Amino acid sequence: MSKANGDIRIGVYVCHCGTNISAVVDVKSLAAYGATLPNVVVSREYKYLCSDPGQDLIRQDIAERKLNRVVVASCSPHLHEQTFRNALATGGLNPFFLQMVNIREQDSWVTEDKQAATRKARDLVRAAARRVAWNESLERDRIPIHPAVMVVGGGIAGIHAALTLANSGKHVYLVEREPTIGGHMAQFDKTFPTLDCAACILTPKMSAVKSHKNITLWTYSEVTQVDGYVGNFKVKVRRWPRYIKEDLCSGCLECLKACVYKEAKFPDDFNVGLAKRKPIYISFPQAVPQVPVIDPETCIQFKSGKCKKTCIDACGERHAISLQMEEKTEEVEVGNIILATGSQPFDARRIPYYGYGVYPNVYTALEVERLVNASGPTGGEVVLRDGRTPKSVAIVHCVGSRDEGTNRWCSRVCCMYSLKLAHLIKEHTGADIFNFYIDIRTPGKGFEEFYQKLLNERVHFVRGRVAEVTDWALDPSEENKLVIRVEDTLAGIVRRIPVDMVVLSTGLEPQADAEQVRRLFNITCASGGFFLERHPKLAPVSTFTDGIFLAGCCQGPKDIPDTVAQAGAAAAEALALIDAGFVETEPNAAYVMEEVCSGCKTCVAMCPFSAIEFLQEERKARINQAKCKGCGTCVAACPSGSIYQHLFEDQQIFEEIEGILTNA
Amino acid sequence: MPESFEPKIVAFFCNWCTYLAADLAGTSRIKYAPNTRVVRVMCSGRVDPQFVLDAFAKGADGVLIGGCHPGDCHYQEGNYKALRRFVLLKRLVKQMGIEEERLRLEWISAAEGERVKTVVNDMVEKVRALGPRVPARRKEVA
Amino acid sequence: MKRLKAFWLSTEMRRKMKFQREADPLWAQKIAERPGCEGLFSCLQCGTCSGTCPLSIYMDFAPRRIIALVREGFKEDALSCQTIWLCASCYSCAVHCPRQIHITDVMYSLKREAIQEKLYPRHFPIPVLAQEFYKMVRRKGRSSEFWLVLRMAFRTNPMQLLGMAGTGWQLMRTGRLRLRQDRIEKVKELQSELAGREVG
Amino acid sequence: MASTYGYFPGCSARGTGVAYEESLLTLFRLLNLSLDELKDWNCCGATSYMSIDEGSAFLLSARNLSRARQAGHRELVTPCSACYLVLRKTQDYAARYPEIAKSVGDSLVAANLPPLDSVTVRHPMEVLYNDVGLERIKSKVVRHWRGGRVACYYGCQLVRPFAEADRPHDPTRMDELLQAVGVPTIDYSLKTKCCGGSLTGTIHEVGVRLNYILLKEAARKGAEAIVTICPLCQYNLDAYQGEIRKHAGEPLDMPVFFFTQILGWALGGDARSLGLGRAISGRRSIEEWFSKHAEEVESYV
Repeated sequence: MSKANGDIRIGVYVCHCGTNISAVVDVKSLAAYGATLPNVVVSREYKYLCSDPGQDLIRQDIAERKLNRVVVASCSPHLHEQTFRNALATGGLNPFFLQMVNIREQDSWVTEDKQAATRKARDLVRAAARRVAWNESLERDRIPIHPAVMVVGGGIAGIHAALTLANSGKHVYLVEREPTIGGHMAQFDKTFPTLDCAACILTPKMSAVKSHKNITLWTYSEVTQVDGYVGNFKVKVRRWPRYIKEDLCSGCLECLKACVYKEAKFPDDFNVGLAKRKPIYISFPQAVPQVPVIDPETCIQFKSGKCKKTCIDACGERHAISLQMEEKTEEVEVGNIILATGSQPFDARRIPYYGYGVYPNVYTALEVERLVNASGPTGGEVVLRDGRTPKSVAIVHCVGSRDEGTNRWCSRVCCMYSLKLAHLIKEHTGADIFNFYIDIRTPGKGFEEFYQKLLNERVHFVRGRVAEVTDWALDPSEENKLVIRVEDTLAGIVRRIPVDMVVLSTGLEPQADAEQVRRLFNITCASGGFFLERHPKLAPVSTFTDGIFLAGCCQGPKDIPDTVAQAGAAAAEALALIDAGFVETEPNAAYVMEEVCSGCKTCVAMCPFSAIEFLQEERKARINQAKCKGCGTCVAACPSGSIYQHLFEDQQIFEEIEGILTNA
Repeated sequence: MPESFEPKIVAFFCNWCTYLAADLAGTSRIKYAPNTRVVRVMCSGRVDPQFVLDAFAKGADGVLIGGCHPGDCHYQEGNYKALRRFVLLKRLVKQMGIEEERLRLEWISAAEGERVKTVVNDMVEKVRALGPRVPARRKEVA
Repeated sequence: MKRLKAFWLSTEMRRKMKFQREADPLWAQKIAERPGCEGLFSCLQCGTCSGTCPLSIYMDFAPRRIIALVREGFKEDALSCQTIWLCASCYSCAVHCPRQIHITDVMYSLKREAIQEKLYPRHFPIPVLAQEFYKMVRRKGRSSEFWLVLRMAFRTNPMQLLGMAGTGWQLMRTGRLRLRQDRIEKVKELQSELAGREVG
Repeated sequence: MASTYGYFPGCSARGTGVAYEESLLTLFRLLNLSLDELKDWNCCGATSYMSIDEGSAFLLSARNLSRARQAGHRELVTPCSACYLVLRKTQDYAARYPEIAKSVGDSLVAANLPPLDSVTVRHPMEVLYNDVGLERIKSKVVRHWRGGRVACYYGCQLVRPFAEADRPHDPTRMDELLQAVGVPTIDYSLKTKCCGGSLTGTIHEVGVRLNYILLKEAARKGAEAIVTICPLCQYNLDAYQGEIRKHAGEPLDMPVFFFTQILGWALGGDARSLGLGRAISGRRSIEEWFSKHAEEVESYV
């Protein structure tokens, strides 16, 4: 490849980004320096280049000064490369004649020394000006988008996203790991701050999912493999056998009654172990689908083969129960994937000095959600494990949140659900309630008002992180009680408060298998382990993998309103792609100069996408432009230097290096 | 050049992990040594040994290659290819009489803004200790 | 007029308010740079330290308030209080702190400052004991509980020895009271090593 | 085969804690582990040094550590929690803070001592637990425990930062060791609370009060004795019960043992060599429990 036709006329544009850049980098001198570089015909600085007048500046110069190359020194290309490419395009220049210089994220924001920062910026601008001369005019390819969408995770986020998409006529595959959809929200009693019951607002949506003609619901299933790219993903889903045919089961639940186990005796996950279930069970009465599951771990027939199989008799003519059922794998094509895999509650055992798992009357918030729930194990009665009704209750905030030893982040929901539980427990028992908090965070709509309401309900609020929950009695009044030892930081005294019940407001953390899921879908995790969004503000539900979107707590702790909003946003992003019908690809594919190719086949093995075919008769390699993803590994590997890559030509990179290193 | 020698380090960062980490370091306002000059490539697998040799030939005091952690490559296995090449490259560079500390390959994920700081600072320190390089004559590397 | 002045003085003395000029941010910075004290400014004042401290109930300022005073630079208050001396170095705060601040080390730094600045409460036995211990080990290379207590008592309040007599006798009877003061052989060498580290 | 450890007794082993050293040596002999006392060891500086002069404090420990290296020891056993923590803290800080490493290093060079090197500082409890192992100890038991349940009191410094002897919030190794020789233990919520250290000697009332709480809670939980791993804890809990009886009017007379005494006795050591006569409180019950004619055991389960 040779220098682009005609003479090179470069325009250099330095952005102040308000003071984000100009406060550290001497933008005036930088622009002045730009003007001195070879082939540069105009060099300007401007307050906000990304703004409309900023872009006009560039368009104008393209028209008046006949620019055919543009260097923009501003923020990261990940933020505004697209913006400026469009500016070039609308200015009548091929968008790929642009070269961006990152002097914000990778210079002004990370450097204190102004001279050093300006020196760095100069080097980078010089490098870009050299490189851009070698940029070429390129065209984008278009990939068609398969209209179907897969939603992974059947919590409120997944449900809402699925329904939104389905209602707009797109087909949705909703995959849920548990035997029922509903997620954590299904376990809650009431929701803050409005106190409307979770079931009343969730179950209608759940049945809507079940009955929707555009939704294929796969519960008790998990994604095992993801191939392909935006527009045409191929996804494999493993469906565990529930030993009951969903299509034949009417949900009469006779089989449950008929089970040879008269008493339920196995811990029930849905009730976080507070209740028992039989080997054949349904998670909760409103479960969707209304189909029981048989747990082979506990079912006599599976363990010994010597069961009367009363469940099968009970099912009778329907023959819905099939103990021979086997795990099967579905394979589908979808254009987009929405991840709504949620979060898990922090394991309170990790903080030994709060006594969870040691003292029976120390509960986690989720356990108490079940206790106060009318359809819970106690029918809504808040009673201790020994059947007593607590007269005093301590609610410990920030358990597994804001703690370097466990999780550093604030889990956002605990303050409010703690207030909610305080209200509900008081309502149910009239007990004396103490909240122990570091800070009360009530930024949501109607949240602060709810806090005020609680204060007026005479709930105690003690500002201080609980130092320990213990059973040692220093005073007769503490005999047979749990004692909270804490500094009341506002009163400035250390207090010992005896209570009957302790509720640990455990924080939210990434699902145990978030790491595997992340690899499966080839996306990134943030430092805490939650999935990383493409941009915290401008692309909050997108990921760095096109066509994969995030919704709900898998992206970070959030409450139901935020989750639903995000689910809607994710659905909208997917819809936008589907309705456009195609995505434009980055024209960075590699290509072979066949006359130079020696036919050594080194590259063929290099390509993970088998985009390189070997032409037997010509003894040459050829790269399938549609298949190539543009990593450039083959380019670097080619011994005869006959493979090139658009946007990342060797020459361009050499020029960049040269530019960086030629001292000026 | 200021009396205290300021090494210039050419960094090849992959677009999906290390370059994003460097951006994250910026958005988190993490301060680190201003001695790196980043060349963005789509994948660490794109880093042609010639780039590295060229950088040294043209007087770079150090070369830092940043890629995704093993198993995290946006292109599935580009970083492994990079690693394989790196091993050979390191030998070659050594034979050319360039100290090992001047060439470095690091896995830095998009979430590890802090790590960009530690890696860069550490490398700058080591290279500064080594002092400026007498640029190898082009013949040797071309 | 005089009366008025006296009145002002008395109110001055009971004043709880603080002027910003009384704060010494540089000093706070200095403390935060000591080994183990890095976390000082990351404290979120949750009070876990005070809650878990076995002695906070006897302190004039609970540990959390010490941190608050130090990082705002209120040197005098932080150095002249009893709190830092009541700290028995049990490290309970350090292992409980959600910010993993080594509060015990902050206390140590403050104790050292207090000694240097001579701000520690006079005749408060703990700093006295510490200094006696310090001298004794320098002199002999080892410490002797018996002589330590004796010296401390003489420097604070000799009467308390009467109260100790009972326990002393018990120890004597069970052969646990060693009157001879051990002394390491290479004590000269030790002293030379410690030399140049003389404090106060 | 006998394995040898470097041994750093610490000052109180030669004073109020003499029974600790006696029983420790006896116990190790019974398990044929040998302790080789560090020549001319010096005080670890305890908490007081840190309070006055950090540099010297670290130097004192560094000196002992490098002497241990000089004597060719890779592992240095110290029974005193304070010594254990201070020595480990010195290593930890020297590793984390170059300035400390340097200041300490320089003085060592000046005194031509080997530099602060990889000596692992260990506590007997953790040596018995890891190196000997519960099984081996079980197998060597020759005497039945006749007494009631005991409270294992770990105190503070053994399980704090820098330490690796056990988990900081809920240590269990002493309990496991005692249970291995058939001594039932209570779950004692105060097992890692502080005994006040030298407070009993300075702010006497406060110090005694702390120990009163520890003793009272142990009794309330049905313990008939407290077992400790630190000379100072043992002294504080043991020495002031009479005073507590007088002021609190509690009928308190609870023996306070070193864990080495109990283990040593179960493994066949005699009362004298275990320093059992040196207790101040609960002497009577000791006679009951450690009767000279305790019958030998054929097979202990």
